[in-house]
Amino acid sequence: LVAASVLLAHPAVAQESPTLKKIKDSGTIALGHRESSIPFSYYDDKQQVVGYSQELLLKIVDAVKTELKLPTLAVKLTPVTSQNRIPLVQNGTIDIECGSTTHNTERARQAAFSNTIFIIGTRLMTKKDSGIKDFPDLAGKNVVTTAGTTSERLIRKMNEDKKLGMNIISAKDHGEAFLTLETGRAVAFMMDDALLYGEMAKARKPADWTVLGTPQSFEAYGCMMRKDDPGFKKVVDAALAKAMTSGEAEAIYKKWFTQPIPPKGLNLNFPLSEAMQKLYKAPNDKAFD
Amino acid sequence: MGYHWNWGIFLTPAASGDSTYLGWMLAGLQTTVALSLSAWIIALLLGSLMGVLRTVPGRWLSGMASAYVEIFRNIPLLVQLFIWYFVLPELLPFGIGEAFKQKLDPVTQQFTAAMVCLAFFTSARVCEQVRAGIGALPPGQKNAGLALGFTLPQTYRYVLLPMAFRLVVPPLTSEFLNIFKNSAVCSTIGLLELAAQGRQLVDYTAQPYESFIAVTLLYLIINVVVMSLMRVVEAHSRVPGYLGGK
Amino acid sequence: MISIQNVSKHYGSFQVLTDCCTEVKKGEVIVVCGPSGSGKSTLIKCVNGLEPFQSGTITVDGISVGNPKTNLSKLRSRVGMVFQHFELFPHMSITDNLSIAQIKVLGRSKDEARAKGLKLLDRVGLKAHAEKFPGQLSGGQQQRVAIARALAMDPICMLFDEPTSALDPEMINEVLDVMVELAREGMTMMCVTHEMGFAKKVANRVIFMDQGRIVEDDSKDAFFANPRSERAQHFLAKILSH
Amino acid sequence: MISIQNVSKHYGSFQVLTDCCTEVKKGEVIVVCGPSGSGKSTLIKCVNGLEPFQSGTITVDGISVGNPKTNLSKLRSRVGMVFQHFELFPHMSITDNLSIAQIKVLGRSKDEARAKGLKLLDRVGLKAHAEKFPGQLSGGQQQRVAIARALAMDPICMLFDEPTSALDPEMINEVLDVMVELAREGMTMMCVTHEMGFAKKVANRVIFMDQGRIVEDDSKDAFFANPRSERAQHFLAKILSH
Amino acid sequence: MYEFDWSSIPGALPFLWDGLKVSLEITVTAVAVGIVWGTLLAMLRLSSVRWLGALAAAYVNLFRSIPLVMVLLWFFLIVPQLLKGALSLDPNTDVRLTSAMIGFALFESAYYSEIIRAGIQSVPKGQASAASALGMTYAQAMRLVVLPQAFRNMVPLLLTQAIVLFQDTSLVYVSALADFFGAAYKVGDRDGRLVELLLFAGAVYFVICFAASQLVRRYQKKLNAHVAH
Ligand SMILES: Nc1ncnc2c1ncn2[C@@H]1O[C@H](COP(=O)(O)OP(=O)(O)OP(=O)(O)O)[C@@H](O)[C@H]1O
Ligand SMILES: Nc1ncnc2c1ncn2[C@@H]1O[C@H](COP(=O)(O)OP(=O)(O)OP(=O)(O)O)[C@@H](O)[C@H]1O
Ligand SMILES: [Mg+2]
Ligand SMILES: [Mg+2]
Repeated sequence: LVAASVLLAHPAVAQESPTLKKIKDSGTIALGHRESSIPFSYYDDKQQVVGYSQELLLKIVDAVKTELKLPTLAVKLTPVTSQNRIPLVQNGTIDIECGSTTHNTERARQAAFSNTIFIIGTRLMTKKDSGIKDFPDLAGKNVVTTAGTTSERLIRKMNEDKKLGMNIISAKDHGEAFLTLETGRAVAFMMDDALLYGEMAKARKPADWTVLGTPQSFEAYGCMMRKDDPGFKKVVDAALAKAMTSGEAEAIYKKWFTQPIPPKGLNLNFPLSEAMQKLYKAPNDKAFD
Repeated sequence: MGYHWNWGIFLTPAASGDSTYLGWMLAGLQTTVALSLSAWIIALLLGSLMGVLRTVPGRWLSGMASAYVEIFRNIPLLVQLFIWYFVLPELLPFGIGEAFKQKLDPVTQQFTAAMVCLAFFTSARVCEQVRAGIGALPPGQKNAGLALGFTLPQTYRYVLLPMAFRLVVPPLTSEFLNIFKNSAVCSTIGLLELAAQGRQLVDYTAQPYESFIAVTLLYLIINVVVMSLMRVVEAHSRVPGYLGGK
Repeated sequence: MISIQNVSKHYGSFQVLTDCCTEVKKGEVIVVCGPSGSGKSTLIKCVNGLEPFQSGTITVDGISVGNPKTNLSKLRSRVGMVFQHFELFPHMSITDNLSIAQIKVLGRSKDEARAKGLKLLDRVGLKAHAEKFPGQLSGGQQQRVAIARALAMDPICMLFDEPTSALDPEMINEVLDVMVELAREGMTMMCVTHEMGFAKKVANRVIFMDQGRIVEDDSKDAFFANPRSERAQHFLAKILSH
Repeated sequence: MISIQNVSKHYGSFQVLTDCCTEVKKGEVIVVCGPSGSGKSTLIKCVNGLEPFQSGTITVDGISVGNPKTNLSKLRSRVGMVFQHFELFPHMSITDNLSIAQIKVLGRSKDEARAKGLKLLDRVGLKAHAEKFPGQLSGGQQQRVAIARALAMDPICMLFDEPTSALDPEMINEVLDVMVELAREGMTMMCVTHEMGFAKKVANRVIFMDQGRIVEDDSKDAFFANPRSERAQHFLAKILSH
Repeated sequence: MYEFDWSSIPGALPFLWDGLKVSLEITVTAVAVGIVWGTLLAMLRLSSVRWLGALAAAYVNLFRSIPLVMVLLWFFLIVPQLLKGALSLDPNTDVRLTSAMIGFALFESAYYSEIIRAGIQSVPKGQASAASALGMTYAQAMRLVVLPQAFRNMVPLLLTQAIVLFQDTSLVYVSALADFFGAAYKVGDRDGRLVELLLFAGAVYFVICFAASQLVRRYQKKLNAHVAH
């Protein structure tokens, strides 16, 4: 019976798109998520994957279900790291990854990116009483950032170009970068503002910290899929566009950025930026670099 | 599998602008080697001292040395590293920890913590090897040294240790190799050694396979070099008429 | 020269030596024998302080071994000792084996030590092997080097702990020959050995031990002619038959 | 029973055995002696195929050892062998040491093997130690167990490789006594040993080896009275003096 | 001074327990497979057939010269892809645990084979001769006489290696598999209490590893009392 319904369920799209065909044949969609990218994609205290990106991803799954007429599509979740996410997408372990992956030219060579789901600015977190107001105040100080991020490139370049004489510490991940800041090894932490708000919420004393400074760049987060599968990308993009223009996306945003979130009921208090408002009005898949 | 290979990536200028990606890898290699060698020297000295203490008469000293070994052997390296780098400076009495964190430049801090951590971790293993080496000597050797009028330290210095070290060159060689491999863990506190540079290459260029292959190959090369080096050491320390010597 | 007075020693509750008394005069050769585990090695090691003992006194050349104030290293450097398993230092050439303690303990110069070593090596008939390593010599040769090494320190007396029992039958005699010569030159010697031929030839007195006690301590002739204790008679019968 | 014809063996370019010929008849006791490294152990190990040889033939009870078609395990199970270092299996109790090969090789039942083992243990005077482990026995006792273990296989002949040279002097005789008794009961035996007392007592013939050759192969009396080769004279002189 | 905040731990205990189970599962599998495969490799290396020995030696040396992280990475990312075709694996199977187990097992076999080889060589040659002289075949001599003694001699080394292995399971972070360390790290990272969680993890590791080594030491003492005097 299942086989019959599969055959009947108009196969046109599925045949054009290898990913959709695979999803259809196996009855399963494989999703990649992050484990502690708060509030985009992370485990809550019951080890459920939650977050802003995750909810959008579930919207995409719904769209795929509708597209393939498979109401009982099984979902397989695979946690990924910044190291292995590209190989895992390429080798078919996951069909789509949605976390906090920046869409840039190098990555676009290896994988396809969906419509942008989030736009961040790279800024600074510092102690409220540190006296630092903006990037020029960092001259001669220790600054921490996370290894492998755009922030790292930017701050190193700034240090060279403007001869600021900063000591730049590249921590392995955001958690360690914040620990470096918290233990007084660095006076400021440069990172994507949304993630900075996430780290601030986790702090022992959230009230001690502040996010400030002129954004040094904007970055677009997107979902990552295998290349050369326009059929699948079309379904994904359409699903995201629909969520954004219908106001669903903004509701999700509010839920994760302006209200208490699991596991500890912290509130990021990160207001919707202008860039994001524009994005919700006109969804697109442009990268910033 | 749809992967876009690009071996030329190593020759393209890196994002930091001052070198190529190959340059990054080599810088990482340099850090790995410097870190491992300096940690090895400390581990060898400290481990030998502890190994000797474990064999001396008197419960106190050998008990202390044995506690030392148990602590450093039974906690994963990764955890130890965190403790050295993040926890210890917080626990030190005022002043010292703060001075360490603020007066030293970050790379020195990371390097120092990583070196001390690797050294202590490895010294526990060296200690066990040295103890085993001394234990493997005929018990009469110690008596023979003492009977000639050597003091106990002299007996260790001239009689027991030279032979014990020769006996344990092969296991020490594997510890020496391990220290290079273990140094990969130090990237977790932000030290830019070989594995970290490999990871950074992935982040910046999105070419994971080239990076993994290059890192694997560089470790293999380190391995081959260390093995040949130790083979020379072994050949030089070989005792004629003994232990497969000529 | 050596005086052992009421020496007792135990490991935990196990009594290794019980109330041992004996005396070795200058120039005397004493042979110690007895069944395995009877405490012969322990007794001889007590003499130069290699084994501590719990009660009694041992004096060597007037110096008390058990006294914690005694500089044991210095005392030991004046008492030569030869072991069952030779215990040459395998990582040093024969010359170095002979000179290292002269240099590091007695403070002699390298040349002086070397010359002395070579002289003694010649005396035990091994001058040709000076540059070899212990592992390249036969057991009998190694043991002769070990004797030369002890002699190089100009000892006032020599202790032997079964010097021939780890040797092939052919080599036993080349070592015994050296020992006989040494005895005839007047060296004070205390030898643990089962070579009764040697005892008959050069011993002044024979000590028989059993279960940590000195059971018999008699002149050679009296011992062989007519051991007083039954245990000693048994022992002699056992090792002299076949 | 055992016939050795022109056997030669080398390790690489080093000749260990050269053209060895001899014969052991049923009920004969042969003693093999000679300096260290002369190839005695190698020769005796060739007899039950523990060492391969390159030329010549050895037959035991009419079966050729060198023939690749021979079932060596089966042959070995019929030839008892006793080693210098006893080689009891340290992880098994004495009873298990005695029965394991009976069970696994001869296919005897456990009870049968055990009973046989105990009987032989009694014969070597060690019945009381049946449940101990080898490490808990003295060397002499271990060697007697090793002899019992070999006898438990009902061997047609026995090979001994220096069975007493790792023993304390006191214990040598307890092992030799067992061997003498065995010889007197008519067991065919080939013994490498330096115990000339034993040879004088029970050997039919003595073989003297030097540098891989059988230099002398003579009746006991002829050998001791007047060894023909100079090397054998030297050797006897060396091990019989003192 | 640092202000410790241990409040994250109680709630995370079920997750940490799951992680500990993953660590133990991997350790047990790798030790079991490692000993069997390692014994085989060791026997190959000691065999008189040259090319078999060389093959085994190459295997051992290769695995011993690459950091374990790299081995795990390769086994996670590449080997499953190669096998997928050959074994026609369901693309939906979760290869993380399996690949980690296989990676660890093959890697540890190299180490175990060296330990076992040394163990076999530590049994005096006379023991094998004595077994053959009693008529045992090569296989019987190995199984009944040599290997039991070899394993006894190796117990401490095998255990030490197992402890190292247990600690090394933390490296499965490369496949985002949550072993005990990974679980602790993830909870710490999520709650901003890394230091506390890692100290807790260190304490747990210490207790487990120390207890294991003490147990084996006692067992070994018992054995030694039995075998030697
Ligand atoms: N460290 C020790 N701990 C406990 N007992 C010991 C120790 N050293 C020696 N013994 C015991 O002390 C006793 C005497 O030992 P010793 O070596 O002096 O005997 P021996 O007469 O020299 O025997 P052998 O002829 O075998 O050399 C033995 O029973 C031995 O087991
Ligand atoms: N595996 C081997 N490889 C090379 N040479 C060997 C080997 N085994 C024995 N030999 C040599 O063969 C010669 C004869 O050895 P064998 O053990 O038969 O002598 P032996 O007469 O029994 O001496 P011993 O009285 O010392 O036991 C010796 O020179 C020995 O070094
Ligand atoms: Mg003794
Ligand atoms: Mg021999």
